[in-house]
Order: sequence, then C-alpha cells, then structure tokens
Amino acid sequence: MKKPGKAKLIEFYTKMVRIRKIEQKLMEVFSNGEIPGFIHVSIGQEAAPVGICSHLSDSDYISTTHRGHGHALAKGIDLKFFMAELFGKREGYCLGRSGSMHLADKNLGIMGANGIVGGGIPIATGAALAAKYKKTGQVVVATFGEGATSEGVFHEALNIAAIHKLPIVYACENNEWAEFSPQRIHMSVKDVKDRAAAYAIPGVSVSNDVLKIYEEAGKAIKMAREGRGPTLLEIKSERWYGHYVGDAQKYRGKEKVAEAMKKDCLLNFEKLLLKDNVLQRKDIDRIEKEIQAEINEAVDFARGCSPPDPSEMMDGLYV
Amino acid sequence: MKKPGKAKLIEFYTKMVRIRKIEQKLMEVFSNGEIPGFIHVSIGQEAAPVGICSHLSDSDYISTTHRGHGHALAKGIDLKFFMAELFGKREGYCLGRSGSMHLADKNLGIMGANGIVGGGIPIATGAALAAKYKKTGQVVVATFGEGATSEGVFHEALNIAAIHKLPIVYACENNEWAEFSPQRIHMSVKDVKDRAAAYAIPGVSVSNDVLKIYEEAGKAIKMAREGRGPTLLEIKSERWYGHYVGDAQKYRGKEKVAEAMKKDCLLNFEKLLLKDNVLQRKDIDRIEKEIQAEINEAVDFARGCSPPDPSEMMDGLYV
Amino acid sequence: MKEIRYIFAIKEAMEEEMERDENVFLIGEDVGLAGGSFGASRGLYDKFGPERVIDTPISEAGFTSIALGAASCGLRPIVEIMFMDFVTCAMDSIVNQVAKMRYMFGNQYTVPIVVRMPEGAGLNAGPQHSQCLEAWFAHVPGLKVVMPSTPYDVKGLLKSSIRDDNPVIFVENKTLHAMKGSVGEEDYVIPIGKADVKREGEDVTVVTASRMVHESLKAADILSQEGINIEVVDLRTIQPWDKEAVFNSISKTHRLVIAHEAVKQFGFGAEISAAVSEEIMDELDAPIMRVGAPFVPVPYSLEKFYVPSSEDIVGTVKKTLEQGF
Amino acid sequence: MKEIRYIFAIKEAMEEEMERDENVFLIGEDVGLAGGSFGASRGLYDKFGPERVIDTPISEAGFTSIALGAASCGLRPIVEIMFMDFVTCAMDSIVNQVAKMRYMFGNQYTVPIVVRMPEGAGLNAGPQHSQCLEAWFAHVPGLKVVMPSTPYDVKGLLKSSIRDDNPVIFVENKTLHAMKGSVGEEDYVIPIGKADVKREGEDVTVVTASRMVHESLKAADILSQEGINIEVVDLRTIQPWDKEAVFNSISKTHRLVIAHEAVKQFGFGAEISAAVSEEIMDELDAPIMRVGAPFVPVPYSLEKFYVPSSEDIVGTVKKTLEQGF
Ligand SMILES: Cc1ncc(C[n+]2csc(CCOP(=O)(O)OP(=O)(O)O)c2C)c(N)n1
Ligand SMILES: Cc1ncc(C[n+]2csc(CCOP(=O)(O)OP(=O)(O)O)c2C)c(N)n1
Ligand SMILES: [Mg+2]
Ligand SMILES: [Mg+2]
Repeated sequence: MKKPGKAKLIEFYTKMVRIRKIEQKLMEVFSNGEIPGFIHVSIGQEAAPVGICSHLSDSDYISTTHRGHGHALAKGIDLKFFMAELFGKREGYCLGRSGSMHLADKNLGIMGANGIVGGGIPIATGAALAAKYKKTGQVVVATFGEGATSEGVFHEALNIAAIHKLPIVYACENNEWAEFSPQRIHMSVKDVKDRAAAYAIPGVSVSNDVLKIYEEAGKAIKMAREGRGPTLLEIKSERWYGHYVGDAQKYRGKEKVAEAMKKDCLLNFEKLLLKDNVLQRKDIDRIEKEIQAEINEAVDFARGCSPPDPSEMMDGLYV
Repeated sequence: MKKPGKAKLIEFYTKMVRIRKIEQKLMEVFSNGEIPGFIHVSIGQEAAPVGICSHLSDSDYISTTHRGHGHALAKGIDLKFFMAELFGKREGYCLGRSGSMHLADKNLGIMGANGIVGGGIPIATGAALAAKYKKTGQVVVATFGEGATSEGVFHEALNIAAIHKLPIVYACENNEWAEFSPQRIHMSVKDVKDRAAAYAIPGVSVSNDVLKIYEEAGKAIKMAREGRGPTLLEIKSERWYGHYVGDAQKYRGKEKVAEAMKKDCLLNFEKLLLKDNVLQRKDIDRIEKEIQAEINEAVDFARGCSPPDPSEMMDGLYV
Repeated sequence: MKEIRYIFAIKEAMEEEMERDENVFLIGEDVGLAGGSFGASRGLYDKFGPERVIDTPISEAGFTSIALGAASCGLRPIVEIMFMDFVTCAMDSIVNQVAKMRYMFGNQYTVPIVVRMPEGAGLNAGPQHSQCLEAWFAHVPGLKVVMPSTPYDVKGLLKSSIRDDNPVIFVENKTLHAMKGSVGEEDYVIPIGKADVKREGEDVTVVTASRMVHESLKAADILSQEGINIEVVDLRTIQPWDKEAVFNSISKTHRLVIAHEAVKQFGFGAEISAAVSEEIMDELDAPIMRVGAPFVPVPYSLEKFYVPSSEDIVGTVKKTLEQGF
Repeated sequence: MKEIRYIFAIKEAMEEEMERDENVFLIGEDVGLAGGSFGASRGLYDKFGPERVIDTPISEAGFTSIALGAASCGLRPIVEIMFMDFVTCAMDSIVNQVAKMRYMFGNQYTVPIVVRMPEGAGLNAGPQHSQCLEAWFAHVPGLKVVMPSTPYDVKGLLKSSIRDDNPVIFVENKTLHAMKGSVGEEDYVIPIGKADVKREGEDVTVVTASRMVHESLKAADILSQEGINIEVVDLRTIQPWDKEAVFNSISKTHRLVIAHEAVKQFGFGAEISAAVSEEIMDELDAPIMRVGAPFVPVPYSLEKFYVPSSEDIVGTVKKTLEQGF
C-alpha cells in the first residue's frame, strides 16, 4: 500500500484534532446540563476512526458503539445535525429521539451506534452479507470495544462472516476497560486478536498510532473488498476519561490515568508531523481555530433547534 | 497416567456395548410407537462417554444434550427409570414430563440433557463455579456437539471458565453433522479444538478411540481437578443414523453413511481386545446376553409403569 | 383452488415472493440443503441457490441480526427460527434491534423482515420445544405479530408479511403444518391486521387464532347440536389486532370468550379482554372468559390434557351463557 | 427506623443475606470492584471478596446460566442485569433454563436464584435502556416477579426473594434508586405475593406497582382536593399477584384503574383487568381502565411526556367515575 503523502497526513491530523475538540466541547456542554442522558467520549482513541475511515467511501458501511462519536465523525457525519441529536433536538439525525448512543446516517453508511454492547456486530455483518448478495463491492467495518468480544453475538457473527467470506473488518479498540472493570475481568487472552483463530481468519494487533492503523486497516479492508473474507483488527488504544462523562475513575487510580494520557495518539502524531516538517506550529493554530469555529457554530445551531414535539412521538414507528 | 488394565478394558467394552444395545433397542421401540416425541441416538459415538466418564466419580457432574443417552448411561443412570422417562411414565427421572431430551439424575451429578443447543454449557460451568466456591474437589464435564460451538453461550461460558480457571472440561463430540447440515455450514475451522485459542486454554483433538479418549480426558480432568482450568477436548466421532430416529439421511448419501459405519469405535475396540486376548468370543456373547436381559427387563418395567396422572400436572412447579 | 398442506402453502408463498423480488431471501438453520426442519423450504435451495437460501450455524441471535443488517441495506430477509422456543436466544436482536431500528434512528430505515417460527405443543417435544410466546412480541412497539390458522391464510398472510416494510413476527403452529386446505391458484394477499369470521353465530363470540381456531370450530359443531351458535373470530394478526371485527361481533352476541394455546395468564387473551372491557363493556351481558393452557411448562406426556381443547371451549362458552350481570 | 435510599436498601438486603448464608453470592457486570453500575453493591466486594461478589465479562446469557448451574448445586446466586433491556440477551437462560429446571427434571432440583434488574425511563438513556418488560416474565410458569416501590419494600422483598427456593425476577426501577424512605433496623421480610394498600380510599381502586405507586399517590393527593378518594393498591409482586387484596379493594370501591409504566398494550394491567372481569365483574360499576406508556420505544428527549404521570392517572380515575353501566 502507498504511504500517505503530505496532504493525507495533514488530513489525518486535522480529523483527529477535530474529533478531540468536538468531544472536549461535548464534555463541557454535557457538564453544563445541555445534553440529556449519558455521553461516552473517545478522547485518547482518535487514531482508530481516522486510520480506518480514511479507507472508506461514502457508500461503505460502518457500525459504531456507545463510544462512537469518533467513527461517525471520521465517516463524515454532519456536525450540526450530530450536535442537534445529542442536544435532543428534532433536527438531529434521529429526530432527537435517541441521542449520542444511537447516532446514524443512512446516506453515509453510518449504520448506527448501538446501546447494546456487541449489538452492532452482527448487524454490520448483515450489511456485509447484503453487499456480497448484491455484488456492490462495498465494505463494512464493525467497530467495538474489547468488552464486546465477550458477548455471544461477537462469536456468532465472526463465525458466520468467516464461513461466508463476507466483506467486513472487525475493528476492536482495546482500551483495556469495559465500564469500571479492567481487561482481566473480561478475558484470559492478552490480545483480542487471538480470538481470530476460532474462525481461521487473520487476527492483527496494532498500536495506537494512526499511521500503523491506517496501514493495517488498509490491508484488512483490501482483503475484504477482494472477497477474501474478514479480519479481526485490534487497536491498542487508551481511554483517558471515565466510562461516561461524569465518571471520576476512582477505581482506576490517578497514576494509571496519567499514564494513559501520556500515550497521546494525537500529540505523538503532531510531534512527528512537526519534526518531519509536514506541519508548522502556525498551521496547527490555524487548524485548531477553524475547527473551533465550526464547533461553536454547530453548538449554536443545536442550541437554536427545538426539542421534538410530543405530538410527533408516535411518528414513523411503522412505515 | 496409568494405562487401563484388563479389568478396566473389559469394563470399557461392556459399557460401550451396553450403550449400543440400549440405543438399538430404543430405535426399535420408538419405531413401534412406544416412545413419544423424538429420540436422538449416539450409535457410533459410544467411545466418548465411556472414555470420559471412567474418570468421574458419582459426585462429579456432567451435562448432556439431546444426544445424551450414552453419557447418562456411562455416568451410571439407572436404566429402568431412564426407560420409564423415555416411555413418558411417572416413574421416570422427570416424572414422565420431559423425555429423552431432558434426562437428569441429581444424585449422580447428571445435570440434565438440554433441548436447547448449547444451553447446558454455561449451566455446567455454573456447577464448576459451585465446586470451586465450595472447594469440593468436584469436576464437571460439559458435553456437546460441534454444532453447539456456534452458539454464543459456548463462547461466553468458555471465556468465563478460562478467566476463573474453573474445574471443567468441555468435551465436544464432533460428528460432522448438526441436524441435516454438514460441518462446513457451521464453522470455518476444521477442528473445534482451534476455538480454545480464544480463551488461552488447551485445545485437544482426539480420534474416536476409547483408549485415546480415556487418556486425553484423563489429562484434562486432572488439570481441572488440580485447579489449573478448563480444556476444550474434541472427539472426532461418527453419527451413524439420522439426526433423530426416523431421519433417513437422504441429504447425506448412502456411501457417506456406510463410510461412517465402517469407522466403528466399538468394533475396532472389540477387535483389539480379541487380538490382545483380553476377551474371547464367548465372553462377548456372555456380555451381550447379560446386557440384553437387562435391557428387556428395563423395557418391560417401563411398559408396566403408568403415565403421569393429569391431576399431577402442576405438582412441584414451585417449591 | 387446490388442496395443499399448510407447510406447502408457506413454501409457495416464499417461492412466489422470491420469484417476484430478487431481494427476498431466506436464512436459518437447515433451511437450505435440507429444505427446513419442517420442510417449509423444500426445493427452494435447488431453485434459488445458496445465496438466497442460506443455511446458518446454530446462532439464532447472530443470524437474526445479520438479517436485520441486510434488511437495512435494502434486502428483504425471511428468517426461520426452527422452534419458537429458540427465539429466546434472539430476543435482543428482535426487541432491541429489529423492532427499534426504524424509530430509534429517526425513521431513516425501513426494516422489511419476517421472522417465521412454529409454536405450540403437539409433537410431544417437551418443555423447551412447545411454547407459545406471541404475547411477548405483541408487547413490543415496532413489531407486527401474525398467527395464521389455515393453508389459505398462511399463504396470503406470509406474502403480505414479506411485502410489508415493517418487521413481522410470523407465528406458525406445528400441528397445523400438516393440515390440508384450499388455496387459491392466483397471486393473493391477506392484509395484516384483519380478522376473519371463520363461523358466524349469534350467541357467543369466540376470539381466537392459530391452532385454537380449529378447536373453536369443533366446539361450534358440538354446541350447535345443543342449539348454541358461536361466532368464531380468527384474529389472524394479534398485533395490531382487529378491534373493529371483534367489537362488531360482540355487538351482535354480547358475550365473549377468548381462546389461545399459550398459557392463559398474561397471554394475548388478557389484552383483548382488557381492551373490550375498557371500551365496550356495556355491550356485554356476561363476564369475558378466557381459555388458555395451564400455568406450567408443557409436559411431554400430558400434552393432550395440557393443550386447550374444544371441550374446554365448549365448557367456557356454556359458563358464559349461564352468567350474566 | 432509619431513612435510607432504595439503592442502599438493596445493598443492605444483599449484605445481610450474604452474612446470614455463605451460599448467597452476587454475580454480574461491574458488581464487584465498582460496586455496581447503580451502586447497589458498594462495599460488598471489600467485605466478601471476589469469590462472593463476582465481576463478569459482558455475557448476560452466560453468567445467568452459570448462576443457574451454581444454584442447582446448592448455592443461592443473586444475578444483576445492569439494565432490564439487557435481559433480552439472557432470555433462553431465564425462560428455558431457570424457569423450567425444577419442573422439567421432575422436581429434582430447587433453583434459588434472584435475577435483579432495574427497569424504566428516567435517565434519558434512550430506547435500548429504558424498557419495562415485566409482563414477559409473568407469562412464564416457574418464575415469580417482584416489583417493589419503596426502600422499605425493596429490602424486605429482596430478602424474601433471596430466601425463596424458587427463581425470582426482581424488578427495580431506576428512578426509585435515589428515593429515600424509612427502613426498619431489625431483620424483616415481606412475603412475595402480598399486595400492600399504600393509601385507603372508597371511590376508585388503583392497582399499580413500582414507580407508578408514587404517581398514583400523587394522583391521590390531587384527587382528594376534589373530594375523590382513591385506594392505591401496590401489588409489589405481579406473579403471583394478590387477587384477594385486589378483589377486596374492588368490593369496596367498585371501580378499577390499573397503572404501570410499561407500554399499556399487553402489559400486566391486561391480566389484572381480564382476571377481574372474569371473576368479579358484577362488583364493578364502571369499565376497568388502564394507564400505561404509549405504544412506541422510549424516546430520549420526550420521556416526561412518555412516562405515565399522576395527571394521566387523575384523568383516568375521573373518566372511570364519569362512566357506569
Ligand atoms: C448487552 C449490554 N450489556 C451491558 C451494557 C452496559 N455497558 C455499556 S458500555 C459497557 C462496556 C463496554 O466495554 P467495551 O466494549 O470495551 O467498550 P468501551 O466502553 O471501552 O469503548 C457496558 C458493560 C450494555 N450497554 N449492553
Ligand atoms: C437453540 C437451538 N437451536 C436449534 C435447535 C435445533 N437442533 C437440535 S439438535 C441440532 C443440531 C446439533 O448439532 P450438534 O451440536 O453437532 O449435535 P449432534 O446432534 O451432532 O449431536 C439443532 C440445530 C435447538 N434444539 N436449540
Ligand atoms: Mg473497552
Ligand atoms: Mg454434530
């Protein structure tokens, strides 16, 4: 696979910064009480969605999770309507019915975040079945956490996808935590990739480095697209904040959190780009400023939208 | 592990013949219409229950399946009450409520056959949890077919057992068929044992040979008993007859069936014992005669029992 | 018209819809090579090939959600769950995913999926192979629940269900599979949500569905010899159920019995009863009575005492007639 | 008596029972190290250790059946399902295994297992985190279904449930977790299957449970200002439910409203209504009315319009009073 050129590198960086800044803003407005329910941010894990989605076109599919903002954004979801959904407004993607845990944009193949851990894995597998059935050449990426690999449907879906050589990549972000429980509670293997052996599919593990993720995801997606079947791709990522915004992570300890924060996929990438002269400090400032402006606009937009009207509550339940 | 001596060998042989003859009788009385519902026989697969259960004491546990007569018998279930249950009589183990697919004898640790494919696997795992909890030294064997390894609960149970190093052996009889579908419909791996890698537990595959099964089961059970955790033990066995009695196996083809029948774990063992002078033909005749008498007696017993009374239908639903 | 079995009518419906629309496919355990555990898809694998008649591993949750994913991408899956009891393995798929995908994602998706499953006792298959769980699904917004009683109905309703853009839980009954009946040669559909008066009568309305329709018709024969004429209303669909038809019949008979094979308590009869008493109680001349199975798992060898019978219906109809306000 | 929160009453019940009987243990996601997602087991891990407060992988089906296996071997597991919506992943375990093990195996086993799960809206957690599915379990022979409404009740009922030798589905409500109330200092239990009249009145009986008890009590306050006195019957257990208490109250008021948070159609209210109209219809002076949630998934931002409120109950009570036969 071709190494990404300068423009691509800047694009990766910009997308990662954008996800980071958006989620930082979300933490702020959530803490203000402007967003109902829960939100789960993926700060520290921005490399994966960017590295992966850079291989996908609008017609490819991706399924996401409760911690799925990054993927939806990397796949191209419109920030304004994204924000409106989180604010519970009728202009949102789900008409303000469902919130952060259920973002979906059918037109962009963003199949929907799922509130059920593991729930999206077989659904994404079904999209891959449809792509194969219709011979469209589309590819699907199912994203999930290491905790989800304990659910029965993870196993059932990978088994079926392997048998049918479906065009799908199973991308697991192993951030070592599922809610408040560390990895050792959930699995006796160190690497999620080891679970691939049960289906005779490739299992690959990669560090939280956008370029490496881009490379491995590229291979796996190519394989899927060529009809050679699924891959289980593990990304060793880092959850900085709690399970949801508001979780103080007492169970984890300050040092561990600080350690995780040190392994900052964004800062590392930034340093690399600065060192290689791909970016200058002033470019970074400009990028950040532009993004900040876009975010503020989206938040203002969401604030200005109205909540759904109770009279619309039943609309569209059936076709 | 010590090689089994002459007495043990004869015991293995006798148990295998007994299972074979009992199931042949079941086919006959089922075809007569004396047994309601379905029955699934394990003819061709007698080596596994005998090889495995020879390591278990009465206080150890075993969970079985719809094709579980052999295991229940090898674990010591009483043939009369077994027969009564299959005949739907109130003297049966389940008071004639449940039939072949639900044989259980609490006192012998026969935890119950399960009509839900895979259903017994986590339940058996719970017995192993209880044994560890109470530090009783008991061991559990969960038996199931290769088809069951596609169910989510297989994955969930093995994962948990591996994490907690529970005293359990997962014994899968891979007879290459799940109902009317061959193995390739169900899995992309050739060997069920390969699924062990997902849990970092040993995966072992063994042929349909009672001595080899005895040996490998022995190692796995020892490991479990010593607190070193579970093993996934695959036995490559052969299903001679259809999924249930009455299934003509048209989907399989006569030659394939004939091939399977040639690989007769019982006949092979018999030849070995004759060759090694462990048994003489006349011993075999005697053994068969004794077993036949026992079977006839059990069938007569079951015939003589009465069906449950409708007035007892609600009894015992709650304690 | 021709005489065919219920199971064959199911096959014909699937076959014709698969011919009509190449997006329709069938997925489930043993549906392909083997033609289905009960034979519902016999011949379809040879005709349509393994891409459209998909044999799966034993993974009810997995393949139901896979079908959903395919439906959300424009296909029209028919899922076969071998026995209704096994749908317990796929409840997340059906309740949290299939039923909610459309509404939860702001009506972006249509979810044309049919989940077929045979329910009920009759094969002496024991407690884990004989349940009637339709009331669960009727309680879940986003689903429709269909329960046909005859070969004619099953064909027309299955075709409607396959053409419907909403998820349909399609409940067959094992004892009906072998039943013969006349089925039209032409392409016909029966609308979901419409009941059918299977027998007219003036004295008592019996609202029922699936296997109990036939027990009710037997009861009607028995009762008619005593001069009692019951009206047998076959709901055919229990979600949404045909209030108009039920209320019309009650306005005529002023007495109501509801009969189903499921356990009586918390079954669909409860909803019918509650809705009737809420909305048109003043039409009734006697308490609403229900017939359903006893509150116990289905016992292997006592099926014939367990499953509600025509005699139970006869008895209950008479009780209704003896009572009044 | 002391004032404690509902969630703390749950903890006390578990703690006291674990002290009393070393066979009692707790298993579920994040119940150990973290003390439970809603804090129900805070402190228990430190006190009883990882063998008795078992953190599991995210495997609802697996650990529920594991608990069952342990129960069949003499232990007394308490299973925590984090949100009731997730029990959809464990329906085979609960319905085909837990509920049937005793009966199906000829009464050889006792199955002392409690499956705790919080239901309902109130956290704006969306369609897959807010459902009320108790009616499903009430339809399954072999289970008991408990739904306590106050800290006092939750403690006494949880202790009863843990001591019960039958499987109990123990339904909490997320909005009740933070509610404070007086709880006895002594070791007390509340019998399963016994309702509690939370407020006496003569005009209309309101049968309810869990969160809706409080909406009903609010409704009672509002109505009393207009001179209408409702009797609030808190079922506390919906399977088996306390017919005697309900019938007694109806014999006094002659009017019945049933209120629950679950979707109205096919909810537990249907069964109460049907049973009442079957057995004591002649006691009623007006149609039985139900209050329940609309037939739609729980929408994130419309919860306060979605969940039945005291006003809905007030309105329905008045409607009942306006009508008559
Ligand atoms: C079926 C189900 N069980 C439990 C939960 C509660 N829950 C939400 S997120 C989560 C942890 C998920 O961990 P992981 O898959 O590693 O994803 P991460 O949060 O780390 O991104 C749990 C247990 C749920 N939503 N669905
Ligand atoms: C949950 C569930 N799904 C499907 C079935 C129907 N069924 C019964 S046995 C069987 C095949 C099992 O195959 P395998 O596990 O290989 O066991 P074998 O019959 O070969 O011994 C199937 C699909 C079932 N009983 N339970
Ligand atoms: Mg994680
Ligand atoms: Mg097999």
